[in-house]
Amino acid sequence: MDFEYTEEQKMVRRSVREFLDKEVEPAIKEGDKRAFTHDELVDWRKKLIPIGFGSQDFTSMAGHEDSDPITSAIIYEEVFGCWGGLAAAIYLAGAASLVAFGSDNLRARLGDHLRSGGLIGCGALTEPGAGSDNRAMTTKAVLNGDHYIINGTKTWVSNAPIADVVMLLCKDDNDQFTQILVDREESPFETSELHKLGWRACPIGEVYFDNCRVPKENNVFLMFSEMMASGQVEQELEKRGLPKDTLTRMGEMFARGPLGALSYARTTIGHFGVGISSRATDAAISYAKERVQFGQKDLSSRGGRRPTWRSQTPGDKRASLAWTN
Amino acid sequence: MDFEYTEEQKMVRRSVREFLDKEVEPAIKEGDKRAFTHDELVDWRKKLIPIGFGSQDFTSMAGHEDSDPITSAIIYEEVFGCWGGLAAAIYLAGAASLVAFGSDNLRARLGDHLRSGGLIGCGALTEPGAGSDNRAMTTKAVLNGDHYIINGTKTWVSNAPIADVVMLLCKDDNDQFTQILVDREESPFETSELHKLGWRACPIGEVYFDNCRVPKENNVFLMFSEMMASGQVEQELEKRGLPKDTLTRMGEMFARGPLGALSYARTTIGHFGVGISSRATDAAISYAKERVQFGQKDLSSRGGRRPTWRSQTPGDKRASLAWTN
Amino acid sequence: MDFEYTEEQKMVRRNVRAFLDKEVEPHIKEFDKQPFTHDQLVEWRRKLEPIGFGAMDFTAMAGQQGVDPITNAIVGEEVFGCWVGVAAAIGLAGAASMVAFGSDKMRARLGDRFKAGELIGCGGLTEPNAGSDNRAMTTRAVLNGDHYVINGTKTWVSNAQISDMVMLLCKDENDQLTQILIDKEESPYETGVLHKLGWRACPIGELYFDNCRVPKENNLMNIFSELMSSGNVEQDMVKRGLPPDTMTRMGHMFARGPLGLLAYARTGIGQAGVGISSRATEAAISYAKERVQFGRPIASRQLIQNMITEMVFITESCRLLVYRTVIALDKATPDFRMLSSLVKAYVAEATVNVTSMALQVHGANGLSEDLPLERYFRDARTFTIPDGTTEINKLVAGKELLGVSAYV
Amino acid sequence: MDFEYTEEQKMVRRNVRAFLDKEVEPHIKEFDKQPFTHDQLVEWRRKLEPIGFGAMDFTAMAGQQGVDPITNAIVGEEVFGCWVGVAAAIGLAGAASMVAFGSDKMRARLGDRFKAGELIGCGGLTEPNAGSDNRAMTTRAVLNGDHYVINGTKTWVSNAQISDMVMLLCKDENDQLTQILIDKEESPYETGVLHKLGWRACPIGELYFDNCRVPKENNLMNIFSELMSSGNVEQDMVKRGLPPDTMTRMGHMFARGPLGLLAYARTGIGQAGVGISSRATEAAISYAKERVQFGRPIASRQLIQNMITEMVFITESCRLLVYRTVIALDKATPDFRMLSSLVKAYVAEATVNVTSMALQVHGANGLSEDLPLERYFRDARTFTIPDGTTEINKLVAGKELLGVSAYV
Repeated sequence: MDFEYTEEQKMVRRSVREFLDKEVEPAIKEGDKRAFTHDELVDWRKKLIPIGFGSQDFTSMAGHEDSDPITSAIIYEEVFGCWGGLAAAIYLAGAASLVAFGSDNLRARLGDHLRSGGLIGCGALTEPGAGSDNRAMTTKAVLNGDHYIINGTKTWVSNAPIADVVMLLCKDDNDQFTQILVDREESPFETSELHKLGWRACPIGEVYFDNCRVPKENNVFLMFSEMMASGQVEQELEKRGLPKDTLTRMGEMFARGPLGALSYARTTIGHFGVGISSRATDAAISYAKERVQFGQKDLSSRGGRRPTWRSQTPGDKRASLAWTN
Repeated sequence: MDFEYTEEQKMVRRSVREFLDKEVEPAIKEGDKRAFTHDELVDWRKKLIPIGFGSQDFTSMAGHEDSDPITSAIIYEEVFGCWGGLAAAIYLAGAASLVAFGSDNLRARLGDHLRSGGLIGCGALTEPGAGSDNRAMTTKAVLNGDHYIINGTKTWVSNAPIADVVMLLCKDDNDQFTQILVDREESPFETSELHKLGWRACPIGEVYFDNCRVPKENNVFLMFSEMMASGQVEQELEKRGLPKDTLTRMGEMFARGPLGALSYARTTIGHFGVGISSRATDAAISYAKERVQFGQKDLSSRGGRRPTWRSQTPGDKRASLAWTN
Repeated sequence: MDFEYTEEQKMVRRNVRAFLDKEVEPHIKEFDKQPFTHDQLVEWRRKLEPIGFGAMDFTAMAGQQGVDPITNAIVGEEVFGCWVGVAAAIGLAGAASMVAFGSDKMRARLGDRFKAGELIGCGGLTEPNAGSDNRAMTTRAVLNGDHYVINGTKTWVSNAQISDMVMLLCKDENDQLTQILIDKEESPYETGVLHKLGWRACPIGELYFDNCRVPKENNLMNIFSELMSSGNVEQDMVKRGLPPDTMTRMGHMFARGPLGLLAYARTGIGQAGVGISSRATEAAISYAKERVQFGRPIASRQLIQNMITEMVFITESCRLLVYRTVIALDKATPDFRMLSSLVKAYVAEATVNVTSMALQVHGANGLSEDLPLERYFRDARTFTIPDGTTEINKLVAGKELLGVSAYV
Repeated sequence: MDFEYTEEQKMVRRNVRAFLDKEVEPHIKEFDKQPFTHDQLVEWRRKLEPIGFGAMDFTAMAGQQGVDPITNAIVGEEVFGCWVGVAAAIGLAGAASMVAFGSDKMRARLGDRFKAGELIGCGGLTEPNAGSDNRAMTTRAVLNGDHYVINGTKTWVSNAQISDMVMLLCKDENDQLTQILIDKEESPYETGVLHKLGWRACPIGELYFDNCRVPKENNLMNIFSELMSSGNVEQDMVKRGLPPDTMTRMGHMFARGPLGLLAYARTGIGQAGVGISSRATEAAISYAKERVQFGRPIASRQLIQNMITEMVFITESCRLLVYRTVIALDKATPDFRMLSSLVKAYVAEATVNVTSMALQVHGANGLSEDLPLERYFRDARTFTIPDGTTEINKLVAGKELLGVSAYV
């Protein structure tokens, strides 16, 4: 066992924190007042990709943007701790990365966007009557010739209002779970926005499928089984610009069925918690050291001086939990 | 960072647990009804030294019975989790190890006992009027020729009733803290036993010093400063059968003054907590899996059968937190 | 609404407290080491009768007759707060009062000892495999001629090993729950002793029925239905030396089946919890004011005030909810079942928390058997189990509140 | 002791609830986005007058005159439980009632608007560097001829930016705390707006006094001492349109110095907390019974019942302690200061806990602005700060309980 960060990990935290303090922090107060538009989110993502957050690699959903999971955890802690709304929106937009596994048609139309970081995805799971109980889902994709006809409503979908692509979990004709990629341009659907307590900058909303037609080849299960059955997995991956070990890594994520990826999302909430707690504790320590009540310091010398905690960025390094570890 | 036990650490836990289940567990129910006598505790210590707990090395107070601190932690978790009263008594008896630093006279009289594990020590800090506030101590050692005359009462001293040696923290003529080793045979003092909620097997009591005469050379501060000043530290240590790096390691423990050792004792309470929580959780999991209420299993088949949780040792491996880590 | 004690209630509390401080407190340390023997418990019961605790009235569990429920609650708080061991043993011995409903023969055999306060009763409910789930009981009484033949084991029975009689809950031939009175002399049974964390003075043990033969007429359910159908209940009550309105009062207690009595027992635990919390908080306040560290009483430290204000808040808010419950029970308002389980679950847990903080305020002295803090804590921790665990009581209250059961 | 509402109290609760459901509830979503303007608040105040909330009586904070304190508590629970934003803004605007004690000139200038309910008051206490520690205040009123010249900043003042007048607590030339009434028209001051987590409809802001000149006669402390020494207090009260016993009632409120009023405000927060907790718990119970997952209502799940029984326990035990405090305040019993701080500290925290659990029972819908759960939670979380943080109120209660201060 070993509880120390490597020098490199410490450096990553330092440089990520510095970047966030400079490039992100000043924008939060205004930016967190309403949900991002599509283009705003794309701009933010492009800004953060260089620090290792928000790459359009499908494995970003697994929080593995860096080969070392602790380094990934550090980056996630810092970005989520800095601005939850932004981090959640970018993280959940990563569903679009599945486009890389899509048909030639899909890749031709969306591939460039995906690679440039311009494609916003979302994952549609929850329904008004199906929360924890996903077996109660009623959204259905019925095969009709070479298209699915999809009907149903998904709710509490992050990025729904601005999404280009939906990774939809629904049922098929046989009441079995299936996963379908829906390209909004090709298969239009309506969305609406929900207003909520937190994550103000992250657009959350509902997705309405009303006889929405989606090419059969967009069935995610099919995509993968065909690729596996092709006998030419490596070539297929190369054609798509994906690393050779992609399916092995996918295997880990989906080893427990279509909801397997949730284990990653849930762990990401853990990073969020640690990141935001760390920032909040840093702030409390700074404030408590600065705030004078009932004497203890010479008050006369403080008249009119603006307390530092007002102007300081939350990431003030003088008292940082993260650094002391 | 790395959160895995090494194979060796896992093996240590397994073998310690097996030893405890076989040699210690069966004795607890009777043994925990009253406090150990001197000889009972010595016997137990000798029994546990082979598994790496209770050695008379002074560094046992630092929980460093093994060179790897995680291995030490494992052993401490297991022994404390098995029987808190026993573990506390042995652990705190380790104060006797300071005898190795004592005068020729002291070592001549107690050295053999110490090496054989037969010497029971105790650390006397708390006083009736001085708990958290150690500055309020009133026990005083006044130098009179080549002896200290000690007067005062210490309370909540673990092993007091059966101790051979006391490591006493008190004040000197100048109201400065000082530490003195008191050999009960040479410098007799009275003790009494306190009865309490837990740690039933660990004798706890009061120590009464009534003009107790202790040779000046038993002043622990003096012992060390003389050794340091002698210019022959290594020879001195060798003469006493102690490793060459002893003082360096001591330095770490006492780096923060005479109360520095408390950081070790406090961390040991952490091991205790983890060990006992782990055992308790294991028991709760076993019981919850076995106990049937409101049906769920065929009750008719259970009539008269003695539930396993009644006979099982708490360390039942079928559901052990420690193993799953 | 009115939150003041009457002058009389204040006087009762003062007198009871003074009595307990003088007559009981000095003996606790000696007697709380071992479970009472039969004769010790009889003696303690007699000792506490003057303050209105432990009267051999069957309604004792529902409070003394003719005394207002708040006054009863005050007495309960004080006695339990002083010494749970004696209060629990006496309270649960009250099962013996059922003898007054027994057959002429039973009353002839046991009536005098009962009236003299010498009869120790116990209630056999829990079984090794039937705790919260009483439908899983396997102890069975099978009618054979004019006797029941009883087989089975009851466990965690207060007073089991010193009992003269048992009020037994078991199943009959038809798998229906039934209640039977068992006179140990006439129908011998074996007992065993259990050792436990708290309630040290209160004997707790097991009852073993091995073809135990009990006269048919001791079936309590039959006794009551015969009484009700006799058409002259009030005269019958008087004949048995009971107040004429006894059955009406019983009606409240048993209104919800043979387990209806539990609402009283559960509320009683709420009273006990408040009593213990009060004592523990009082002790912590005194100690904090006296104990000086770093030159000032620890009462002047924020972390100590944090604990003590929380203890006062918990104790006083629980006290009021217990009183509301006591009155709801007395008036049999529709929410009495919900409230009594709510109080059992949450006040018992709150008491563990309060006694643990009180112990903590006392430092090492809190652990010492020379002070009562460690006893308060052990006794409080014990209360979260009997008469329905915290968990089952949450589910009883939850069912009342939500109209749907979550037991299974 | 008696824990039942009178028929009248039940009717008041029913009527108030019905009124709020019909007249207020449908508008909350629209109006809780932004702080009220002056005219909006005046309008809302008029709207709520029929149910006895927001009357421009100076004693409004201590409840309506002539109405029993429990009935007042019921109204407070209901209005705060419905919409904290409006309740807080109206309640705190009541500082304007101090105008009735003002000079002839002030009464002439403002009396009509006051009586028409158009005058919005605010209370300037907190400063950037003087929160719990009011001795650290630096806002100062220096007498210069027949005017005070005031300099300083007050912050976290409810209604600051829409106020017509201020009841200011500050220091005088001799560093003594004093209270001054400021008429904004006559003695202009600047204001700023603060944005915050909860109480969205209630304006909160800062007051900036930059050589603000206020007539000497507006010193409230002087006004009161003159009144008391005049020998004809009752006639004077009548002249001002106030009930003859006004000063006696004031006596209670101010019995412990200029901050005595805080005991009322703190108890009011207890009432608010119980009101919000009740609403949140009711919502959770309804939702749990309706929401079906895995084939059954979630009300049938143990983890849901665990939350809901805890919410009921907390709410009902807090409610009773708040009522006890309300009566203690009304009767000015010696423990009112302790109780009001105990209730402020612990009921406000309990309300955060209850509203958080109620939100959780609702799943994602609990986060939605379409349902009130997220508002209950934000508003509840806000309550642990004003009128003394949880921490300072623990220390106020602790000092009363232990006889020693742990402030410093």
